[in-house]
Amino acid sequence: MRRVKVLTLVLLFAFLAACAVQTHPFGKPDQTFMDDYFIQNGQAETGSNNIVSSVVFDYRGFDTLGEASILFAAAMGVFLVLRRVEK
Amino acid sequence: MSFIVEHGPALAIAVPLMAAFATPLISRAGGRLRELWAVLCLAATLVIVVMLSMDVLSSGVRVYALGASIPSLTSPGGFPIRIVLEVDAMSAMMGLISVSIALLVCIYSTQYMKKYQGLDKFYALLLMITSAMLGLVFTGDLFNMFVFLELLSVSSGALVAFYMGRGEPAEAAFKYVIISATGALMVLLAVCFLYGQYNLLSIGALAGVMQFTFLDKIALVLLVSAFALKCGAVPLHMWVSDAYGEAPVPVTAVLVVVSQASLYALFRVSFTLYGAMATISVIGWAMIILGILSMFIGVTLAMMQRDIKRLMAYHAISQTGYMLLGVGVGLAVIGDVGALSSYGMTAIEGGLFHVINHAMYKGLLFLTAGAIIYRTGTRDLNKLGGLAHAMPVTTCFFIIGMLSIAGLPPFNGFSSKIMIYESVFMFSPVLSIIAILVSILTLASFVKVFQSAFLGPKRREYKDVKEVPVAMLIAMGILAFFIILFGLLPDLAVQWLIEPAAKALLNQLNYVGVIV
Amino acid sequence: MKRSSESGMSVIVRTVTCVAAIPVIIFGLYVIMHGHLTPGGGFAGGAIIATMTALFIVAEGGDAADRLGRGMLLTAESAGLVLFALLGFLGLRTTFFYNFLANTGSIFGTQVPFGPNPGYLNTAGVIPLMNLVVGLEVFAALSLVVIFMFSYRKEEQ
Amino acid sequence: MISLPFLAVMVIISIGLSAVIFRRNLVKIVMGTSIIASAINLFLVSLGYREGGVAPIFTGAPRLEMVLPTPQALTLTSIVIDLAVTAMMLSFAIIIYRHYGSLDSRKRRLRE
Repeated sequence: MRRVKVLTLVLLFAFLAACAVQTHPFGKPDQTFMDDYFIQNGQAETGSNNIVSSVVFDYRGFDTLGEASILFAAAMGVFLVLRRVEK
Repeated sequence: MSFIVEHGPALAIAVPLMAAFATPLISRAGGRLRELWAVLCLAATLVIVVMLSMDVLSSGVRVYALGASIPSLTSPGGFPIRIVLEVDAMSAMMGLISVSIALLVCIYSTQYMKKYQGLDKFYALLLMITSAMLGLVFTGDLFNMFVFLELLSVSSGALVAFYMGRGEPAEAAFKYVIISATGALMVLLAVCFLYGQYNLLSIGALAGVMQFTFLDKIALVLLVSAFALKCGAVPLHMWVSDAYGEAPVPVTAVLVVVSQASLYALFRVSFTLYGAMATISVIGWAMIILGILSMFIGVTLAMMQRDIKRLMAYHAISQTGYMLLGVGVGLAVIGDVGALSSYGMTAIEGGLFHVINHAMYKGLLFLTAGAIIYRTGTRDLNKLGGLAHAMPVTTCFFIIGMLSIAGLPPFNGFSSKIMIYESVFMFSPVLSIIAILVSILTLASFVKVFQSAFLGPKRREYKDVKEVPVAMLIAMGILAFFIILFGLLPDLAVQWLIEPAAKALLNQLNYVGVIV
Repeated sequence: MKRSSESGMSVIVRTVTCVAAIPVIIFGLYVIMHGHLTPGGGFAGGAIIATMTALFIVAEGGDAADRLGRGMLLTAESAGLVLFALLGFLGLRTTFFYNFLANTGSIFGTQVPFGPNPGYLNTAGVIPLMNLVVGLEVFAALSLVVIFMFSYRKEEQ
Repeated sequence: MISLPFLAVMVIISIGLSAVIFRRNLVKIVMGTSIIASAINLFLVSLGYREGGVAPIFTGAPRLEMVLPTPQALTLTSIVIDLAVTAMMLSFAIIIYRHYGSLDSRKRRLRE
């Protein structure tokens, strides 16, 4: 059993490591045109100094709406699951 | 009018989301108002989606760049920088079926869930599931797809555990959420790989520049297995029976559509994102194998069940196999133009038609099971019997659903299954024979349910049982009406809805072209 | 040591918690309001303020979880999200989630030229407003989750 | 060329996966998914690193060479999502513990 576990893990790691080797060298992304657009035009288009903020709330604001609603859904879910038991 | 159509993709997602956020506030004013609010908001969403679909079916793909200065400005610098929603005929079809089922389920729940506490959260989460399904099918952005996938699993996982007075629902929900979360993380890893290479997140733009390197293939494997996990195909089906069996009945009916939505994501990824890959037919073969396994193992496991909802859950797995088989055959011959036009196209159409039909008859069957549970309070088939005298209308609906799932004419299950049988027979007769065999087994299994629940002498403990309230009957009746309509006039659906959807799925260049 | 689990920790801890509350909340508000200028934003700031809830419950004991206004927090959460979605809807004259305040010269509408600058608060259009409502929502949601997990523990006994 | 940060991320993902697959304790399974999620966040951020880049914030920025902002935004989103999912799963674990008196997925049936 233990041998199976170790073997599975080694295989998984080999698979993932192959992916890591194929990825571009650290610190030198292949293509950066989309992010360069944000850095060049973010300040002028949204007026925000923090480009991450302008991506989160303006360029990809819809993701943030989805993310906030996931938090809402989780709060509702915890509320629902841990509500008092009606006896 | 044109305003709604123009902003349709965003409104369809945002209206139910907004309604969900407001539900806890509205329910301060009373239970009736809250239910009215949920039904009205879903109806408004349905209207928006219908108008949007009519526009999409008549005038082609509609794109919507969120936050841009005009909605159609998707790529100002030659590449998309904002999240782009992209609705083609395929998305419109899935959107229509998701919202319709959600609306009917909401009407049904106004009666069914009446006696429970915590309903404001129930309706908020139901609205949120609707919105997440629409987001998943309308989005044209991979990361956005991940966000909506997670929203879907969190909100439906919470609803699976609605009956927290017992341990099993929490167990089922834990299993469901852990599996969905792992699947979603696989999607996120795939998004990382694609983003790291191409610095893009939009599906259309990525499909246009994809080089099919080693990492892209890894990403494809991750995406396909994640969505197969989420739609409950067989080697990865362990969550389905628990989650479907333990959730409240209305939630189960919605979960069926949730699985279809992830099936949509699977098709979208393999047809659109990787459609230009030379070896994509391998994925088609994988779908065929998954489909055959799901069909056969699902129905075999279903034969052994005594719990009516678990039995139907295993049948849901088995029916998912038909869709995978149909679309998989189409994908396996996608490079071969002759084969595609002679039977591949019909196979895809059959698979997609089965998606709609499955959502309808499986929804109807689960709702009738809910009607039985509502009146008798048990899910055990051995304890049921003789209900046909007390609940004649429900019995009729059950018969309609049963004959439809078994693929008998003149119901809608027949019209899609015949398309699958015919086209798959030209591809490989063995597969077609297995599919027909599974249908027969399905019929046998449901006849057993029918016999033990509805026929036989009237039992003493159920002498007070009577027909369910009107709201539940309305929801079931509308589904039954459409099942018969699509069974009698299949051309209507195929011509107006299915054929454009199949063409949209195959026409990858069009999807890419409107983005860049 | 029954006292520590049921009715909170010693007077020293409780007093320090009350004193610490003010700077923590002010820091959270700072992070929220400067989200468009410095690292941080609604999510980080909301989480910082919500730690105050957890700290309060730990210091005051499990009973305190019941005293915190759940209804109010639920309302705050819903209201925050409704306002967030509303800010998206307000952009509908052009598109959903359009930044309709940026570069207009009105509130939060000062134009910013490209390049490093010391940071001006009155910029970035709807982004500060969104940070604010998201901060409210995150604070309320995280507080609710913490409160529910605490009060459920208490019911077991 | 092997990039050490990416390899480290893959090691962390393997650790998380091993917890999810082999552990029986529900809380440890939840921890496993959290570890995977954190590792993927790390992967995203390190994908967007540019040599010599500073944080993409113009307030008092020392120079104009900046790291990529999109991965950071995506990471922000995915952290909150992971938080929500973890809260959800822990509350299920609480309910399961209450009903079965154990968090072990093998022993849970014994108490009935």
